[in-house]
Amino acid sequence: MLDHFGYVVTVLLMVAGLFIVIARGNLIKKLIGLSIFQTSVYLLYIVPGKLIGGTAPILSPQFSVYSNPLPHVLILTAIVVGVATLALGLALAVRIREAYDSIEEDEILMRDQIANSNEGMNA
Amino acid sequence: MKHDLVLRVIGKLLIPYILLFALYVQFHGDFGPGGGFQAGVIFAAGIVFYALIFGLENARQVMPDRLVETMLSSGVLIYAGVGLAGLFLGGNYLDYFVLDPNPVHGQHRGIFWVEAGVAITVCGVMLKIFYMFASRGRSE
Amino acid sequence: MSIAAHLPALQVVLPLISAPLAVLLRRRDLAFWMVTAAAWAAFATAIQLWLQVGASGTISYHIGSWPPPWGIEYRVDRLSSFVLLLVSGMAAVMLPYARTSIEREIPEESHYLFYAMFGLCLAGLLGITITGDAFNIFVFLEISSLATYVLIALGRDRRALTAAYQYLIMGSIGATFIVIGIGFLYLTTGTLNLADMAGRLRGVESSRPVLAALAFLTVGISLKLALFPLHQWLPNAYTYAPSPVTAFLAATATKVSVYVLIRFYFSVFGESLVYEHLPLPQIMLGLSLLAMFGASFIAIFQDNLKRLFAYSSVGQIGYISLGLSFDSVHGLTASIVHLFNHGIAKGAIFLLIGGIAVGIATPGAVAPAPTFDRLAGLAKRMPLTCFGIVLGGLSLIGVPGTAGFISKWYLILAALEQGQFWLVGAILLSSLLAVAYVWRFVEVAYFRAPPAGHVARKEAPLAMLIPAWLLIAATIWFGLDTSVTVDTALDAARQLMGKAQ
Amino acid sequence: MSPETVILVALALPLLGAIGIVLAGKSPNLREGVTLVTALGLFACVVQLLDPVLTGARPAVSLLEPLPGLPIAFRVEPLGMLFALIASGLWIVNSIYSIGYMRGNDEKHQTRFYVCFALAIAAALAIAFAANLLTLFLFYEVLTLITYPLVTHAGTDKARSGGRTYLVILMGTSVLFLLPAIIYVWHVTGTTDFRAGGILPVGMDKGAVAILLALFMFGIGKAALMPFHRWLPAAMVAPTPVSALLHAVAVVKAGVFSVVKIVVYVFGLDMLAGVTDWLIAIAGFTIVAASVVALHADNLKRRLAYSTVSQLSYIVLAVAILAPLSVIGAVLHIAAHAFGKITLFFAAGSIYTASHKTEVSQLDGIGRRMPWTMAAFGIGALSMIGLPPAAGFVSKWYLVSGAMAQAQWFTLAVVLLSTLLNAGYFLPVVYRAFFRPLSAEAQAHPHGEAPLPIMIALSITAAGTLALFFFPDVPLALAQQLVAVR
Amino acid sequence: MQAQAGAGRRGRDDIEALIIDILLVLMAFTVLILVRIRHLFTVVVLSGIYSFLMATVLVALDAVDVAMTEAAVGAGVSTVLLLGALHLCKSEEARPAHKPWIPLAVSVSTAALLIYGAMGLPDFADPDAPIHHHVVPRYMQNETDVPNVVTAVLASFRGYDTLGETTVVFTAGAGVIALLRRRRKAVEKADGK
Repeated sequence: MLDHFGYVVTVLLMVAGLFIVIARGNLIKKLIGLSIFQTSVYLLYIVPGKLIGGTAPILSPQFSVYSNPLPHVLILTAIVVGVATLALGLALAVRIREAYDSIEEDEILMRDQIANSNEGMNA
Repeated sequence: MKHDLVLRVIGKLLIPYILLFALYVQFHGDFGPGGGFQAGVIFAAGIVFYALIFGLENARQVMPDRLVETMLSSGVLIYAGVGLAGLFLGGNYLDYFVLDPNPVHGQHRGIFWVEAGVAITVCGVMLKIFYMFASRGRSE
Repeated sequence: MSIAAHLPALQVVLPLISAPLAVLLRRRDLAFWMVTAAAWAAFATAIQLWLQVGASGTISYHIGSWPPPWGIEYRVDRLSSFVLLLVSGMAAVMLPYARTSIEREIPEESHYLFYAMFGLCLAGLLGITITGDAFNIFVFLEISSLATYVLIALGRDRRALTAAYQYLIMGSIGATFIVIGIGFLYLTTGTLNLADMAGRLRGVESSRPVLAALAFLTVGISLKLALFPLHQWLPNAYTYAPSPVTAFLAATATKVSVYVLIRFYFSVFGESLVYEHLPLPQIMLGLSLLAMFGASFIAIFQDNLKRLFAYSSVGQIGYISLGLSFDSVHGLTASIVHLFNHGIAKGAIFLLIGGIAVGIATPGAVAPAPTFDRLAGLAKRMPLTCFGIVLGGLSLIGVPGTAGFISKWYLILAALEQGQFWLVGAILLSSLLAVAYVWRFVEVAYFRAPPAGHVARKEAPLAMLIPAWLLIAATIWFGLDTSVTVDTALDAARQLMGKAQ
Repeated sequence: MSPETVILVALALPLLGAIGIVLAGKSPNLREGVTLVTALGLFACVVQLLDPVLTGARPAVSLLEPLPGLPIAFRVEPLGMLFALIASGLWIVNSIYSIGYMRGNDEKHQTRFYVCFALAIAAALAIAFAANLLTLFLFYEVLTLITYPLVTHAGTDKARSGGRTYLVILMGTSVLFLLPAIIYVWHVTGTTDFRAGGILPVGMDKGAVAILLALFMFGIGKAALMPFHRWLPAAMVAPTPVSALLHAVAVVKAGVFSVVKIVVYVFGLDMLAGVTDWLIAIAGFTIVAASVVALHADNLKRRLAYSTVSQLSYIVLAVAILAPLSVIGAVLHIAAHAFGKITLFFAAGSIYTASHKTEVSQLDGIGRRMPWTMAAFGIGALSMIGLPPAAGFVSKWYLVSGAMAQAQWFTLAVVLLSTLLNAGYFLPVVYRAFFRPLSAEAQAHPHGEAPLPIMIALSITAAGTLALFFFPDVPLALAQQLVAVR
Repeated sequence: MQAQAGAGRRGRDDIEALIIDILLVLMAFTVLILVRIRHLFTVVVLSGIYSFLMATVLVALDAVDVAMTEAAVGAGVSTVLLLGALHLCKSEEARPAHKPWIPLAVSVSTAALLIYGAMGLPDFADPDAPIHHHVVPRYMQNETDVPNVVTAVLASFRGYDTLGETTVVFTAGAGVIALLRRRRKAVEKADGK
């Protein structure tokens, strides 16, 4: 079968996530893109660890083939990092929304420019 | 949602089981899927569920902010402390073999405490974050 | 238990524990003393480790007593001990400064969190430096990054929030790239231990996943170290973060990223892979030159002093990456020495700028941005601060007698070795750009009349001046006595390139 | 004290003096007292070194070694000895003069002025005693930076822009040309020490030698070789004592001193045979072109500045001829020009202090009101033109002898032409001062001579200019030692 | 008899692979829709669905621990957090102001690089891949007497990573407190204006 099909879809997911992060101006949508980007990396690690016919790496006399546990451990950590980043990002987005009354990057930039030019005039 | 009787009844029935399940996940982690992190999240989810049904203030009485903030840091301290215990008992950092005269028991003991630390911090953090967001409110 | 054998673990664990303790105690003063004591202990540990490594070679420490590659290994060699020295030393000097400085910048009820975050950032940076495990690098990178985002967002200007958010996005993309790179390496070698990985890579050199890993790691780490076109997060982050944060980041964060890059290039991929199979050195040379000229040029036209020196940092990073592009012992030495020297000088400058922010503020009000029109004639009121900035600036220029000269010397040496005379010219020409931006400050501060109706200003508090001047003194010291810096860097470079004597 | 200790004391003394000046900043009398005492002490130190050097000793000290094989070290040899003597000796006179000038003109920031002055002298001495290129370069840069506040002393826009030119040219040339040259020397030879006979390997490629020489000559921007001379007139925005000591003695002499030192101790005269023609041409061009500009300059200080540009190139030219006699001439000219030009600047400052006149065209008849000043000016002018009984004659004599020995007809032509031009722009000043009637406007503003300290200083240097003609023994002995050690 | 068992087994294996592929395709669709949609509430719901699909795939890939965590975190915590944040912000994304050519170029070149690298990786479920042979066998020897190898590696062999991970969580928690703590005065609003 398609030996690398898993990889191709993984790549598609990753790139879609990355695209949302860079291309979208909405702070929350960016974060969702970021988390999709991060999540899809899980597949990159886990898919190769799978052995067809194997089972989850919980040792038991009934089974002899287990999927690789190491990627699982790593990805557990990565998931935690992902959610930690998301939480902080959202907290920042909320604060930005309060300070600028917007979560659109373009509007925020515009408001900063106005503030900058005012600063220049006062000086 | 506060006044939805059905939800309240179901919640009352369900929440203890959620918390129990969290404990199961915590202590069964050696033998099946699960462990401190999942347990912490599930436990926090139980409280969040409670907060959604019975209101944030009620939840805050069950799990007061002080307690939550203490959990936040004590989990990490327990974990790091297990590591230091390894040092004091003559091993390397995070060495569980020296925690018990029988090295394999030492591993069990180490893993138990470490998982406990993870669960406490994770539960504390999840709850704290939820509280922070929930109590922020829309400020216009 | 003998402490000496466990120093590598304590190096990271002490600051790491100090942070939750600070949060647990919730008292501002206790938190301060907790984190500061941890930082000082970390500095003492780093000195001890540096001496040990210098005397008896690389130290390997097995965490959990699991031997590598099964467990996580801490590995201290000449290079990592040097970077540990820089990072912990900076924290040790800057924390006392921060105590006075943040009183004016951060609401009091958040102080304990500030210290906790500072401790975490420190622990993260130290962890990245000391570990010998690829995935562990990522974990500690995230600890330091998350702490950094929060620290930046604590700045008083609302633009600090957007700066932190932007850094969070770019930093996370970078970190994810790094994870992808590590993933490729792991999938081809089956191990996560850096040394083991290097050994197993010798068999599969230049296979496609390895090259992809190299590319992803390079891009990811370059995002973190603000290599020229990927530097966009840096100027705003440095400008709007609280002053001690700016100083600490400028002195350590990008430097540790450089360290990671060097570590991967020389200790994992090996120079033959990095430098022979890909046009990487050429690309890096081009980007470095762009940074040296482009960013320094932009710096000249900045009106905010903090932003000016932020762009200068981007330019100076160009020198560091330029050294890497040479693939020679002297080039690498230049990079290592410059990351140290520039860290000290830039840290000192940002500390002093923090002092200016205090000095030009009306008492009780929020400090205004240190823009040039507010700095006119400042030297009269704040002579020590201004003179310190000038001395630090001389080091950025690379005037002999300052630390900056030493690194440029080795950079030029490396260019000469390869017969690239035009590059010598380029390096020197770019330092003239540094003259230009440093001199803008000199002219304004020393030779322009103070604005009419200006508020009464006086010198920054001693608690802020002393740490800053310690670093300025170090900048001069390391320009005159290089037995610590150059010897270590040369040794480290030889060790990395397998040309140990 | 052993000569080694004396070196360290001589280097440290101005620094201590600077600290003392800062501490005494509140009380002007005490502050100037500190300056004078420091200057006298320094000169005493330097004089102590003269005897050992004349008897062949070369005391040396090494401070630090920032880069392996590249220490910061000092070593006193004849050329440096002479430069140190001139710089420290004239500092005393200049300090006296400064007191009169700075007070007479109510200048601001006087403490800063005296501090920078002391530090500048320290840097000049360090340059004089430098034992290798790195040390020389280090203090060369220090000298640039420390004199910058002096140049921009007035703080006006004009002063700032002059200061910018000053800094850009001096820093630019030194970083872009001098530093690469030093690095290249180190790259080739593995050392930057000054050694008699040169350090470059025998048989080095002539092209490389020529390029290296060019880098050095243009890199030493303080020698004001065209086209990098613009900083010198720009620096004239500084108060006159600064122009006098720094831009007639310390800074520009640090430049030509470095030129001579590098030619003699890095290249060696033999090494350069056949590669200096272009340098002779450029130096010759600079001499003539600068003189022509000076001829048209109405501002007195500007005229003096271009005269300096021209005179500095005499020294470069003399060295470029590579004849031992002309090198002696170059060394003597360092001394002669120092005394002559400082006298001229003193006179210009004296005129400004007394009458606030800055242009040559305003000077009609002023010699009757300020006879001493203008007499001193006349002596300085004689020295510049190279007429007896002034010091400039001696140095030019050696220069011309050297050129004759090498059959350098071009040089002779240049010297002749420039002598005429020098006469052309100096004598009219003297003529106006003594033989033209006072203008109506000047008559309306009566004034006498400048304050006493100015007059004392002026007289000392004018007398020195004459004395060097009659008793050139010490500089001559040093110069001969320099050439003899080949 | 044996051949039959083998055939049956292979059939089961193929089905296993097929399920995984179908789930992956579903995920791809979800994400593609997600890119287009601008109503943020829908986007959040879709990202929750995405996480559930991910968790299912992970179960199929035998990563039960990871699946459980992803279900709890990705579909649970993240969604709650996003909804909470959305509650505090606007829920409609603005129309992009300019064509996203540069992001597209960056994404495409990243994709190319990823594909380039991934094509050189060992085949899917290749038992000879280095990751199955170098470090893992020792983990399987059950030195810690903990049957769930993931737990054993997580908490013991690589326990230090997990300490780091816990610290990351702690950092996020403390960071959110620092960011969202109510200030006594609203300072930052006054500043920029």
